[in-house]
Amino acid sequence: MQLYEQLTQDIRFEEGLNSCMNCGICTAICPAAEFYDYDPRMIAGIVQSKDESQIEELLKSDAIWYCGECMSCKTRCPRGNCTGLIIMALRSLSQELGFFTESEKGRQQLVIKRVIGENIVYRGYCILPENLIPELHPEQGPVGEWIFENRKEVYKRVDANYCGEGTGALRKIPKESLDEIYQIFEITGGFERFDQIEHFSKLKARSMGFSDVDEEFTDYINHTYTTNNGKHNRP
Amino acid sequence: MQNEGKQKIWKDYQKEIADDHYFYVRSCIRQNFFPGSEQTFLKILRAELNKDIFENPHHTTCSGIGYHSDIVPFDTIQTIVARQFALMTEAGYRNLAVSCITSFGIYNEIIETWKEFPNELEKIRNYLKKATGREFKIPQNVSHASDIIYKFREDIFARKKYSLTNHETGKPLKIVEHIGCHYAKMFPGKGVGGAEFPHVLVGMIESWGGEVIDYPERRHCCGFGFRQYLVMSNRGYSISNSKKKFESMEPYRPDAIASNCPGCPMFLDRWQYVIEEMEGKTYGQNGRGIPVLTYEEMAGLVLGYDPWDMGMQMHQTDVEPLLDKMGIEYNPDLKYAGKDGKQIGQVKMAGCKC
Amino acid sequence: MKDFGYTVIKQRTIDYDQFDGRLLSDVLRMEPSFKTCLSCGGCTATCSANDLVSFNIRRINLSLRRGETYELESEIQKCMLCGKCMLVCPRGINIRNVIMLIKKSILKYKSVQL
Amino acid sequence: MKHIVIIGGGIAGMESACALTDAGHWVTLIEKEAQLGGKLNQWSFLFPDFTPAEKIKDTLFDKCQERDFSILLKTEVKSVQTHQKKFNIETFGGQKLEADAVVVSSGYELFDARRKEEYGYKIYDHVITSADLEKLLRPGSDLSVAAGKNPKRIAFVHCVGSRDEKSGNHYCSKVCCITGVKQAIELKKRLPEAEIFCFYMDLRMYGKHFEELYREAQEKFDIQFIRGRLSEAAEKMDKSLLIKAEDTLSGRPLKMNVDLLVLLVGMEAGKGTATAAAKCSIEYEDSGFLKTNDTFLFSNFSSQEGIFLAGSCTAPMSVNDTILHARSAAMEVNSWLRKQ
Amino acid sequence: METTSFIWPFTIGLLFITSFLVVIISIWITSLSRIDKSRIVHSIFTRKSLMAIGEVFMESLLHRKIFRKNRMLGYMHMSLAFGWFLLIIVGHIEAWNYYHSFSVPAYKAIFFPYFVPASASTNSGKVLAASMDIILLFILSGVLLAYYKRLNSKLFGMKKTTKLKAGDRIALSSLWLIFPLRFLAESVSAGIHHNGSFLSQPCGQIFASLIPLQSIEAPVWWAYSCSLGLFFMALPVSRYMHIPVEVVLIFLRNYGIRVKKRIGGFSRIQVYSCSRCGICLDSCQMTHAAIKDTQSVYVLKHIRNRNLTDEKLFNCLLCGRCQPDCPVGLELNNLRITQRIESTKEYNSSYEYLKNGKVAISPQTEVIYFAGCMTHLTPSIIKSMKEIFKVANVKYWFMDEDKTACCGRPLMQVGQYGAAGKLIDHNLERILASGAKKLVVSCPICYKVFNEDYSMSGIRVQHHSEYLLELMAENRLPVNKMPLKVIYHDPCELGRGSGIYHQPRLLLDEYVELISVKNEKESAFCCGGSLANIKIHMNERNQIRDKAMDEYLSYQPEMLATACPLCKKTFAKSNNLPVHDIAEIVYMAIHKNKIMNPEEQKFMEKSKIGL
Repeated sequence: MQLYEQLTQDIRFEEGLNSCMNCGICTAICPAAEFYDYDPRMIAGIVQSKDESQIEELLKSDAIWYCGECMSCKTRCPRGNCTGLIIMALRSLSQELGFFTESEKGRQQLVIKRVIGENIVYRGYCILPENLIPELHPEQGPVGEWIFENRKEVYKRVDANYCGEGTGALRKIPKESLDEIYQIFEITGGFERFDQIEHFSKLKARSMGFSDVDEEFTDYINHTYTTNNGKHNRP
Repeated sequence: MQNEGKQKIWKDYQKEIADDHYFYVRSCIRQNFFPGSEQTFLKILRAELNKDIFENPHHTTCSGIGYHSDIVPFDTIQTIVARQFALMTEAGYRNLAVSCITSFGIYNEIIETWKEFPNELEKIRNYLKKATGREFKIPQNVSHASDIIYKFREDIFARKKYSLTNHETGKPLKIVEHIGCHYAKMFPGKGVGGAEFPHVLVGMIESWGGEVIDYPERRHCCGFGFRQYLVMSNRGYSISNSKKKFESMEPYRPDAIASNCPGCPMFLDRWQYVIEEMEGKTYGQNGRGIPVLTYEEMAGLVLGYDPWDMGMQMHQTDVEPLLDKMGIEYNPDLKYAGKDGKQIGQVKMAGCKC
Repeated sequence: MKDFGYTVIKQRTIDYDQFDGRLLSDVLRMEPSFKTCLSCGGCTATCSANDLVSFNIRRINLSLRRGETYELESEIQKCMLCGKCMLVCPRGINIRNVIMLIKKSILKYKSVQL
Repeated sequence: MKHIVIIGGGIAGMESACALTDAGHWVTLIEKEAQLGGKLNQWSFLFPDFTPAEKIKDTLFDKCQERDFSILLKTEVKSVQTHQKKFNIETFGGQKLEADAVVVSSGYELFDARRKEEYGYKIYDHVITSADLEKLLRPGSDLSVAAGKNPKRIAFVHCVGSRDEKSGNHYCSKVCCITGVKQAIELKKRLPEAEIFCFYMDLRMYGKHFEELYREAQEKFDIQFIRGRLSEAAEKMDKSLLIKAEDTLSGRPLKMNVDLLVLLVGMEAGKGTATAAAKCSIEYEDSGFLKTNDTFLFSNFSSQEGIFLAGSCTAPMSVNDTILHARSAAMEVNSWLRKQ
Repeated sequence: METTSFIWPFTIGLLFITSFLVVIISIWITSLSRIDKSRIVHSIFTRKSLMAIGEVFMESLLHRKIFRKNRMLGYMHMSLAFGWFLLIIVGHIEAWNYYHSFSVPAYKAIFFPYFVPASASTNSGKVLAASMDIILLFILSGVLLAYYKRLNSKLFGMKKTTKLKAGDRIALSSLWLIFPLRFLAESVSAGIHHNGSFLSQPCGQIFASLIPLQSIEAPVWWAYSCSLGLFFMALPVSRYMHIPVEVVLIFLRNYGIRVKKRIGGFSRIQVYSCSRCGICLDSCQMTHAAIKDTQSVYVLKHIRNRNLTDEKLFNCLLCGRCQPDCPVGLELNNLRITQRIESTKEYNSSYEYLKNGKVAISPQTEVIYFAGCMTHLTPSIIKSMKEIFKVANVKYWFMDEDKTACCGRPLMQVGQYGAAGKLIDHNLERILASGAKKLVVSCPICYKVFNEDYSMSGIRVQHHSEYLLELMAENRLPVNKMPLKVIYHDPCELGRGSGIYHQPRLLLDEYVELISVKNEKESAFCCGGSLANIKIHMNERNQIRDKAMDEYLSYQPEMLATACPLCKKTFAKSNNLPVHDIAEIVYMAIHKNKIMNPEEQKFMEKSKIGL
């Protein structure tokens, strides 16, 4: 199947692109366009052109990973398009086809899957207090460090039910609920996506010469977590 | 600035907000950073407004952060959301009160998708049935927690202990509002006041005696950007967007920033610290940062709740300048104390305390 | 200073308020026909240099009007002055003169930091 | 002698009334306002040659004066009934008229710029519409903005309320492009020091001398055209406006401060035309403009026999096109009546 | 020896100008290149010097070239230059004859009638005095003409004259006064001393009857001396510098010295040799577009005054029409290019991108066809050439079919020789790699640069008009004469630029009925499209083209033929005559033989979009 055709299978693509008249209203307020070499108008232009080679190039590029999915573009488009939704369709396809590992930003999907993805399935939350390790989150500052180190007491102080049974913030999600989430992932293709990310990342890590691919994978993950080639915004 | 245009907009975008019997869904981000705010919300609704708000321990994340960083497929998140709806249906509730803006956006997006593509709804019903055996009804009313506070803002003010004014001069405090992008940018009709001039926080601030500052980059995203913050090497994006906002609001000398989003107040709070570390620049008065509040904290302060009970010690940027202006009595010694009044650990001030 | 692993990024946005119009006004004064550019791109389509290297002569007008002097200086070196653009321009703009004028003016202003 | 009732006393109504009188018919012209002329009364100078609107209006007015037909001012139509090939028209004032044919020339309304919330019309002090600017362009008027200073930088926004799904108007209003160019030139003449920018998507210079005027705006008046739809405007402390667009030809976002922002508002069918359509039971299109029998040969025919259409109630039109359309309406009425 | 103080203005002036000239000419000559200096050394005692003397006599004195252009103008110049020369020579002979010595100071010869009132007493003295009067009469007739020319230049066939500046005005006024004052002084002396001859004596008598001559004798000689002195003093700042410098120029030119790519002594000599006669203004087509201040004479003047602006320097088509007309034979185009090189020397691009190998590798071939950038804008020429190659069964490599660097000539025309060199190197490498023997070019602009600036020995460069003629001579092209009246427009770079006038005409003669026009070959018009002018506006180009077109139209041709894509494009836009390249005409003939019915033929012949 042609790439364009595959994109049209995605409901979000259908919603996101009616017909673009290249007015640039999306780029004008796009936070990513301001700090990255990124132009949502051109993304719409490329997919609209149905040019297969350009779409493939796009799927392999950093460009589709710059968007912050704030959806500001949706508000203003005079044709009711939403580049954010187009981006989501492109990202899904890029992961399905393994193209995401071709770009620096795309390779970061593995680390996100490992942290956020596994949190969702095994803990029922996207983010956990344990994730906010000061070395990985220096911006959380001294207060963040204090919270992290004393999390049990601090959360207790503000009436959160950290790791507790029953209701409340940060409660432990009951096992039966986690099982249901697991089933949902199983049935709806959530794990398929996870496996694709793992599979293609492994191939890439190998071709990039990382050695611990079959065991911990930490070098590649650290690499993708911290690497920035500095070429993402034009002077 | 004139009011005529805003009045028309606020009139055009009035959404329906259920007035009682809510099924509450929490936020993964907020419970990490502002667990006290969620507790404050429940307290206000139950203790001050006598509302019925139900909590179910079985609800999970909506998986929105995963979805918006594209590791969770659309079918998966729809089914997870359908499960939340099933829990609500099973508990006998029809009104959803959402703590998180990302979730709020996702609930709206999914409900709208189902309206547009009924086949999709059927597919999800099947998925959910197959995975969990559950069935669900689409909520009658989806309101963000800030919508509910907005709806009852006058009732809250009737029970006020403080107002958003400088207790010395009596002048209104200057507050800038920051609305989460997913609140109304996707569906302007789902937000109070629409996408361009949302009234949800403006209404609260003005009702509670404050003055709202409309600054040029008011509508700009805080810069969370999901994958942009989650991965360290992308965080330049996040901080740069927040910085852009600070630069733009600075000339107005705001007394506080109020937000209705889970991530934004944390970012607007923490990035002030980072910018001071990186560039030595502070945006508030007297070389301190601009205090950042959640709307629940703001409401709690007005109602006279103890700031440390609400978790305001978990802010990196000091809130004391605001508390002092409002004339709020608080015990500085208990800031980092536990329930028992004993100090918890040690906050390393690291030379910077915005 | 603490290393956070990232830095604040410079805005890519064209900030028109920072625009230094001296180079532009120099060129327009000497070659007023350049004011009438329609950005149709006919010049780029026919450009001989563009066959060999990515060179968008239409963008010269924009770079000049947006103060992208650095980009302009390196881009303009690519032109071979063959004159095809001039013949296809629907507004009869004397593009070759524009190129030479920009080359000269950039040098003139470089000493005083554009 | 046949009697024709014309609903709407703008330029289309005036022109067709004169033409039908000349053809030997008795005409009654109904206008809801206290004076004839319609939207032309709001305009100062007309594109593309800066003819004073007054001049056109006076000429049309004199033409009406010279002819013998009845004009009902401050009158609104209450109902139109068809009865045995005749039309019975009742006004809110209680007048009853019987007509052999009806011409609807109910005109258009300007887009309410408050609906483009992101531009802040009626919120930010220095955001005005092209209609507001037109009043300011009358000789001797004060153009100053904040602190009594003349604006140094002015931006025009094209397509406000046109070609915009968000405003509900998919169509192009046709005249705003040239209006923008015309007004930009007039402003530049008044404020030679000012920098003027037009933010456009396409410049649709469809008429005679329009393209030439556009070129003149570039060449003589140094007006700059930036291709990109304005995304938002925000007021700064000094009341100047921070505006954002993408410079689509450069492929980069662009921001600038302006002292005055002019919104080139488009045309909508408006309430008057909607009521006329309802009262006459004639069809209208999705855009709200009245449906014509076809695009080419029967553009003055409504969906109901005996009811004719003239001017901008059928589509956005320039003054020039409106007058021509009104004349052709008169001709169609005349030949239709002869056939009866 | 009797002496009078009035000799001093003249003597000081003479000493000043002599030493000035010695100094400045030495500076110029020293600054010549080593090769040029050796040229002088090796030529000075050869026939070349004699040739130079001959040329000085013919041109500097007799003004042959001006004569050819306009007799009246030629006479005026000759009477002044040659007359004055004779006056000096005969004056000296008179003095030598009287004093029987060759070491007479100059003033004695110049003011002879004053110092030797009775010279006419001898027979030889009488003859000489009579000669002097004849010469004076001859000069005075020229002066009168010069006066009149100022009032009405049309009489001299000139539409325009140059504008004067202060130095010129002083020199001109003094020059105009010299001969009438000489006549006056001589007549006064003759009236007193009864010397002189048939002109001065009777005039002196008449003067004497009007005023007491004794009192005015010294003053008139003073005035004469002053006018001479003033003229000499003003010479370096006036255009009359050309009188002495031109002589140097003629010698150096005969020694084979030419203007180089760099400003140097010889280009200064050329600049100073300009007499600002303004003849070049007449041939300049820029005046057709009302551009009246950028012509060669002005540019040379600005170079001398060091106030040349780019606006003037680059506002020239470099068509070369002015060059054949220049009475001094200055290298006007080269002088301008030298200045352009100087003006743009800091802006030469390096074209690094040519090295990145995006260009295809050259195939092995005998014949290369290079259409040129401009030809790509007239695809019908390319189509015709392809068809011709096919018909003539030529295997060739179409070098710039896809992606090629420009030939470099347009850069050279604006002075960017350094940059052009990069393009030349690049193209040269590709050409040489193909092993070709022949390079056929469709664009005269490319043709000129390939011919002159590409060092490719063994490869013959031909413009397609030459090449097609050659094919025809070999009977490889079908011939079919069409009954069409055609004017051939000589492209500047092909005609004046490369001397190709006959080949295209010979070729066209076989296909159409060629009619000749007044301005053709050396004096052919420029189409106005020239790439050498980077300042001119499109509407001005059109005006130039229209003027040329008007002249062509007056011959009522049915088609305009040319051999340059740029000329074709320029003329075609005027929209009132079919314009075709030679190649297209050959193509038409081929097609006519092949497929066309008479109606189609008619259509093709009459239609300007025949292809």
